[in-house]
Amino acid sequence: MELAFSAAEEAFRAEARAWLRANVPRDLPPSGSERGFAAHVVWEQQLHAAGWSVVAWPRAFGGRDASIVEWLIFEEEYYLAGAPPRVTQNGIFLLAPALFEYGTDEQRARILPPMAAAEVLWAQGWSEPGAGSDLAAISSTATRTDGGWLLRGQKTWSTRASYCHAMHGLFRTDPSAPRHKGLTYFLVPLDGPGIRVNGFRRLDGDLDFAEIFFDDAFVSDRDVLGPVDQGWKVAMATTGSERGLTLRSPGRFLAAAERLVDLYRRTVSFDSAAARPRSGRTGVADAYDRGHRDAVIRAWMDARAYQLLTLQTVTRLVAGQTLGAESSVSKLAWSELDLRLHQAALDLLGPMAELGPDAPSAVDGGAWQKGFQFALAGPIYAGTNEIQKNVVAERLLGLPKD
Amino acid sequence: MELAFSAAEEAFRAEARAWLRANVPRDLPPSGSERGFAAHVVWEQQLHAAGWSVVAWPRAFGGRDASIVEWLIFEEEYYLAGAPPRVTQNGIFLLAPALFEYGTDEQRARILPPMAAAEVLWAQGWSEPGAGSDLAAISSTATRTDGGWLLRGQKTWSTRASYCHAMHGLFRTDPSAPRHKGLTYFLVPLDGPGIRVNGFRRLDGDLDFAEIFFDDAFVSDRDVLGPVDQGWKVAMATTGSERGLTLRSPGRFLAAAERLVDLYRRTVSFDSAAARPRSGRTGVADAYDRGHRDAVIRAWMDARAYQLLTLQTVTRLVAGQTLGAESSVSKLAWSELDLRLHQAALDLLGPMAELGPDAPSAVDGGAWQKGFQFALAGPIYAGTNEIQKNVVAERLLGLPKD
Amino acid sequence: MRFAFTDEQLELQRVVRELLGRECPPARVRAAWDAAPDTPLAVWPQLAAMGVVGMTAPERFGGLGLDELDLALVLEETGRAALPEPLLEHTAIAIPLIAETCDEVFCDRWLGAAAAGRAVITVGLAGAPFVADAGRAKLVLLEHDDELHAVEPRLTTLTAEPSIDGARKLARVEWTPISATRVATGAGARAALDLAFDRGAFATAAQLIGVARRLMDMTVEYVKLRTQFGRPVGSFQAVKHQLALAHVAIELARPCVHRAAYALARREPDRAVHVSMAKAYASDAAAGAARTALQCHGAIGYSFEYDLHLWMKRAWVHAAAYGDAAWHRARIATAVLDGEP
Amino acid sequence: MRFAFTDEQLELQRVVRELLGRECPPARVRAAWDAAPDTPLAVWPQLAAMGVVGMTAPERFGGLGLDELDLALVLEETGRAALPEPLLEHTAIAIPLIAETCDEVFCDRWLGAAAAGRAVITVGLAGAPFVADAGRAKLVLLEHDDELHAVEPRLTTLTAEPSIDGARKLARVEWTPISATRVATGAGARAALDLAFDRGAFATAAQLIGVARRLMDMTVEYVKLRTQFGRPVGSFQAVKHQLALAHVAIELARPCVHRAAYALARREPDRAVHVSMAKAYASDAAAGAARTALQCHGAIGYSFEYDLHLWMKRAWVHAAAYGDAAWHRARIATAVLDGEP
Repeated sequence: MELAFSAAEEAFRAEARAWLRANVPRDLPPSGSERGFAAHVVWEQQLHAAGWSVVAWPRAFGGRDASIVEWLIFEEEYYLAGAPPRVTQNGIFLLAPALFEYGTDEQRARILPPMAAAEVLWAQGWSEPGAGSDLAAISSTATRTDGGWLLRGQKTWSTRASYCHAMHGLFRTDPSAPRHKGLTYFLVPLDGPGIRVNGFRRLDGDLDFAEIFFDDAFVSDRDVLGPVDQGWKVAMATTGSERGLTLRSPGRFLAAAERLVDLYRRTVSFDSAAARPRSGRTGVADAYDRGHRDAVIRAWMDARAYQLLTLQTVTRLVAGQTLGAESSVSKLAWSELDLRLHQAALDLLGPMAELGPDAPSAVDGGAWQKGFQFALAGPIYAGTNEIQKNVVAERLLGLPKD
Repeated sequence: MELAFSAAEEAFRAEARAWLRANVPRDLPPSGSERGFAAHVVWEQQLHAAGWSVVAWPRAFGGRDASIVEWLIFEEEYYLAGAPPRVTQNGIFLLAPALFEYGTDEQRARILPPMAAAEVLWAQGWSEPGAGSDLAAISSTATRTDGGWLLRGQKTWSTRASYCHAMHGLFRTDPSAPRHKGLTYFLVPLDGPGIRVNGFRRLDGDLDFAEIFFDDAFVSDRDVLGPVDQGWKVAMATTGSERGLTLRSPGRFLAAAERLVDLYRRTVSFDSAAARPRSGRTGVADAYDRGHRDAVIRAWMDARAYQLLTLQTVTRLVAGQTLGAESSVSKLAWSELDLRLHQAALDLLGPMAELGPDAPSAVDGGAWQKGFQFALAGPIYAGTNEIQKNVVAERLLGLPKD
Repeated sequence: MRFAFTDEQLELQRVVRELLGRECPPARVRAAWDAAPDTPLAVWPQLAAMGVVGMTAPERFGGLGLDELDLALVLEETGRAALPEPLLEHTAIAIPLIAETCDEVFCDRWLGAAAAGRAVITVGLAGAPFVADAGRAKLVLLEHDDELHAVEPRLTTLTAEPSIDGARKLARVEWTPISATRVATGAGARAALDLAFDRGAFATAAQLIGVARRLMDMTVEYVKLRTQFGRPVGSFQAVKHQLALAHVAIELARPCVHRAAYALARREPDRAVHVSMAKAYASDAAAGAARTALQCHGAIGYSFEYDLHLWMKRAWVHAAAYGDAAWHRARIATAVLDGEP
Repeated sequence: MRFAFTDEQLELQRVVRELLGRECPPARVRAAWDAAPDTPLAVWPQLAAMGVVGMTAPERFGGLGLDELDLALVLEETGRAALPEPLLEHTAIAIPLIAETCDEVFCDRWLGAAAAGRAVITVGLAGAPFVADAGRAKLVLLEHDDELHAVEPRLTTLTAEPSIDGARKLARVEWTPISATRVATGAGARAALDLAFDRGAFATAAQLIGVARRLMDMTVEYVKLRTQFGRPVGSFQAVKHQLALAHVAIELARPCVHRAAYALARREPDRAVHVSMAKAYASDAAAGAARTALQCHGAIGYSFEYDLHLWMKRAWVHAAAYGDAAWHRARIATAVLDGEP
C-alpha cells in the first residue's frame, strides 16, 4: 500500500491547480438558460484550449493521455477551484466511453474531437414517458430506409437537449424481439427535419430538461453505434460509466464538504442572533449548534469515505480489473451523501436557507439551496436508488430476483 | 376537546397509584426461569386479589368494569410504579378479547376467572417452523374424533409455554380449503398425552421460548373457540388486539422514558471520567454529550407522541368506532420508539452498557441492556414490521397488492 | 378525556376545504408565484366573508372570538391547498397579539378592519430575518428589544427577498423604532411576544400537516397509475414501505399539533413544550413526506411544470420557519432534562 | 498511489482464515462462553506457532516486526471468526506499547514470552472501566495519570464483570500504583498511551468489519433458503434493500479501516482523524448489520441456540469499545471544525 502520489502525479496536480486557480471564472450564471449555457460553453472551450477538457483521453482526440489517478487528481482540483459541473458531460462522460468501446475508428475521429472542444454538444436520449426505471420498455422505433433509419417516438428528461446539437440514445429496431433485444444505439443530429425539441423547467426553475419528438427523422447508417439490435449492450457500457467512477469522482463532494466546513465556521461566528429563532435560554442555542456540528462533520466524513472507496476501486482498475455492479455501491453512496451534505448546509442557514438566488441576502448566492435541489435528483437519475439496491442485492449479494 | 380526566378517573388513578406504590415488588427476578416465573405468578396473584389484574373486565370475571380510559390510566400507573410486564399477557390480552367476541358463555365462565387470577397460565400457539410472517401457511392439523379433535404437528416461538398450563392457537381442520380457510381455533391443555413442550432460550439467555409437539393430542369440542373452519377470523380478533391498543398501552414507554431522563441526569453528573474514552480535549466530551441529549429527548418525545396517538384512538373507540388497520401504525410507532429509547440508554452508558445482569457494576442491574434486547423483538413479533408496512400501504393508503 | 374536535370545528374545516378546493386550485398557487408582492389577494375576500380571516378577533370587533382549537383544522386546510395568503401571520398571530396587548384606541382603529379582511397585518418577530407579505400589509407588527412596535408601511423600507417558494413574498424590513410605533413594553410585551412566537410555530405546524397530507395524496394517486415492469409502481414493496413510513410520521405528528392547539387555547403553563412537540414532529413529517413524494414520483416530480414542487417547497420553508425540528427538540430538552419549567 | 494490500498480506489473511475456519467454529466460541475466565486459550498456541500472536514484536524478540497494515486483514479474520482470544489487546496494543516505551531489561523479560504466546499481556487504558482477559494474563498494562504501569496478577484484585458477550472475559482491576509498577512517565508515556488508544480503536474497527461481513454472510444464506408466501424471503424488496444498505455501509467502512492502518503504520501526523473515521464507520456498519441481520432472520435469529447472536453481541460490544461512533465523530469535529491539529 502506498498512498502518496508519484512526483509526476504531484507535478500534474500542481500544473492543473495553477491553471485552474488562475482561469476558473467567477460568477458564471446557472447553465439552465440560453445565456447561461452559452457562458458555460465558452468556459469549456477555454478549458479545452488549455488541454484540460478531457485529460484522460488520447492526445489525438484532444486529451493528454492522463492516467485514471491523474484524472481523479484533476477532478479534485477542478472542483476545489470552484469550477462548475460540465455542460459537456453527457458527451464526454456518457457517450465517449461507449464510443471508445463500440465505435468505429471513423466515428471516433469524427465525433470525439468536437465533443472535447465543446463545439458539438451532446444530449442523452434514453428515458421515455413510459420507460424510466424500466428502461427496456422503450417504445420509440427506428425503421430501415435507404442508407439509414427513420426514427419515430418520443424521448424525455433529456438534460440540456434544448441547447445541444446531437443526441445519443436507444430506439427499437426489432419490435418482435424480447424487451432487452431488438434495441439499437443511434447518434442523432438534433437539427434535422422531423425532430422537435421542447424544453421544460426542472425543480429549481432552470430550463434544463427537454422532451424530443421524432417524426420520421432520418439517421444515417454511419451513426449507428455498435451492432444493430445490440444497443442494450452498448448502453450498459454507458451506464457502467454513468453510475460509476467516471461521472462521480469524489472531487465535487470533497470540495462541497470543504465549503460546508467554511460555512459552519462562518455561521457559528456571524449573526447567530439574527438568523435563529427566539430563545430565552442560551442552552437551547448551544445544544442546537452541537446538532449542526455533528451533521457537518458527518458530511465531511462521508465525502472522505467516498474518496477512499473510490481510491480502492481505482487501484483495482489500474490492476486490470473491471468495474461491475460495484458501481451501484458508489452510486448509492454519493447520491445519499450529496443530499445529507446539502441538508446540513440548509440546516445551518436556518431561516436564510429558503432564499432564492435573486434574493439580495442570499448566502453564497443561494448556492446551497440550488445544490440541495440538484442533489435531490441524485437518488432518481442514472438508475433510481431503488434499482441500484436491487442490483446490489442481486448481483453482489446473490439474492434471488423478485 | 377536553383533555382533563374526570373526577372519577382521577380518583381511580389515585387509588391505583397508592396500591401499586405500596405493593409492587422490588427486585423480582427475570421471568425466564422456573424460579423467576413462579415469583411473577405470585405477584400477579397478589394483583388479582386486590382487584387490579384485569381492570377493564366485567366484575363477574374478576375485573372492575373500568372504562378504556381508566385502563390506560391503570397501565400508566402500573409501569410508573416499576411493575414488570405481565406473564399472563398471552391470556388476558390475546386470548381474552377473542373469548369475549367468539366464546360461549360456558367458555367465558370456565376460562376467564382462573386466567385473571393467574391460576391457569396461557401460552400462544400460532407460529410454526414454516409459518411465521406467512401465518396462513400453518400445517399443524386437527382431525375429527369422538367428542373432539386429534392434533398433530408442531408450534414454535411460543413464549413462556414451558411454564404454562394451556395454549390457544390455530390448526388446520380442512386441508382441502384455501390457505386462510379451513383453520380452527383451539384451546389446548398442555398437560395431556401426546403433547411435548420443549423450552429453549432467547437472545438474552432467558429460557422463555418453547416449541410444542402434538402427536394425536386430544382436545374436546368444548375447547373449540368460534366456528369450526373459521379460526382465521377468530385469530384476527386477537391480532387486532395484539398489534394494537390493548397490549401496547403507552404506559410502559412513558415509564421507560422517565427512567431514561433519570439515567441521563445521573450519567451527565456522575463519573464521566471513568466511563468515557480518553480525550485530550473538553470539547470532544461536550459535543458527545450533546449528541446524547438529542437522542434522549427524542425518545422522551416519541413516548409522548405515541401517548397522544393512543388517546386520539381511544376517543374514537369510546365514540363507537372500531380499530382497523390503524393498529399497524401503532405497532410501527411503539416498536421503533422502544428500540431507539433503549439504544439511547446504551449510548449513555458507553462502555458500561455491555455488562450483563450478573456484573457487580451493572447500572440499574443491567436492565437497559435487557430492555434493549427485548425491544429488538418488537419489530419481529406480532407481525413483522415489514408486514405492518404492507398493511399500512395497502389498507390505509390503498396501494395495490404485490 | 375527549381528544377530538367538536362537530362545529369539523364543519368549519369542511367548509374551508370546499372553498379552497374551488378557489385555490394549483393554478391559483402558480398565479401567486408570478404575482408582484403587492398584488391584491384573491381568496382573501371570500375567507373574510366566511369569517375565517377574523375568526380570532373578539366579537365586538366583528370577529368570532375563536381560539387555536378552532384554528387548527382551518390551518391544516390552508396547508393542504398551499394557500398563498397570510392567514398564519394575520389571523393566527397578529390579531390575538393586538387584542391582548394594545390599548383600546389602537384596537378600535385596527381590529375591525383586520377582522373584515380590509387591512392585512403581518408580523416580524426577533429571529426571523424577513417578513412575509409586508408588501401588501397595512400594518407590520415588529419585535424590537422585547418591545412590540406597530409600523405602518410609510415608515418602512422594504427589500424583496424572493423565497424558493414563489408564493411566499418575503421582504427585509428596514425601520426605526420610535415612541410613536411602540405599542407594548415590559414584561407584558415580553410574554405576549413569547406567546406570538409559539402561535406562529403552532400555526406553521398545523399547515405542515396539510402540506404533508397533500404530498401523500398526490403521490399515492401517482404510484397507483404509473406502471413500470408491467405493474403499478405502487405495488413494489420499496415504494409501499417508504409511503407507509411517511404516513406513520404524519399520523404521529397530527395529535401533537392538536395537543399544542389545546395547550394554547387553555393557556397551559407547559405550552412551550407542547408547541415544540408539534413543530418538531410536523417539520420532520412534512420534510420526510416531501422527500418520499419526490422519490416515488421519479423524474416527473422533478419538473417545474408538475405541481408537486409547489407543496415540496412549502414543506421545506415551513419546516425551517419558527424554529426547525432540531431547535424545538433543543427547547424541549432544556425544559425536560434540565428540569426548568 | 496504490490502495491495496500486498500479496504477502493477502496470503497471511488466507492462512489465518483457514486456521480459524478449522479451529474456531461457532462451537469453539460457545465453549468460550461457558469457560471460566482463567481457562487456557484454545486457538492461541496455533496462532502463536504461525507467528500471528507475536507478529508486532521486533524480530530480535522472536516477532515478525510487522505493522498495522499487516495486522488489518488478520484482525478482520478474527472478527469474522468471533475469535474469543485477546489478539487485540495482546498483539495490536500491548506488544508495540512495551517495545516502544519500556527499557531493555523489561523488554527482554516480557517480549520474547509475549511473542511466543507463552505470556498473555492485556491492557486497561483510562476511560475503559474494565479489562478484557485479565484473568488469564501474566501482565496487565494499566494507565494511571498519564503514566504507564505494568502490573503482575499478584498485585491486583480482579472482580469478574460478565459482559453480554460471554466470550469476552471482563474484570474490574483493583491495584495500587507504585514505583515498581511504573514503566513509563512524562510526555513519552502520554504520547505512547494516545497511540495505544488509537491502536485499540483501529484494531476494534478492523475486527468489526469481519463481524459485520459474517453477519451478512449468515443472513444472505438464510434468506435465500427460508421461504414464506411461496418464495424465498430474500426475493422480497424489503429484505433486499435492507441488506443492500447494510452492504454499502460495510463497503464504505472497510477502506476507512485500511486508511487508518496506513496512517498508524506510517506514523502520519493526522493519524487520530483516520483512526476515528475507521472506528466511527465500522461501529455503525457493524451495529447496522446486526440490526438488519436480526430483522431479516426473524424469530430464529432471536434464539440463543442459533449462532447469529454470537456475532450480534460482538458487534454491539465492540461498537462501544474504544470510543463509540458518536465519540469519534466528535473527535474529528474538534480537529476539523475547530482547526486544531
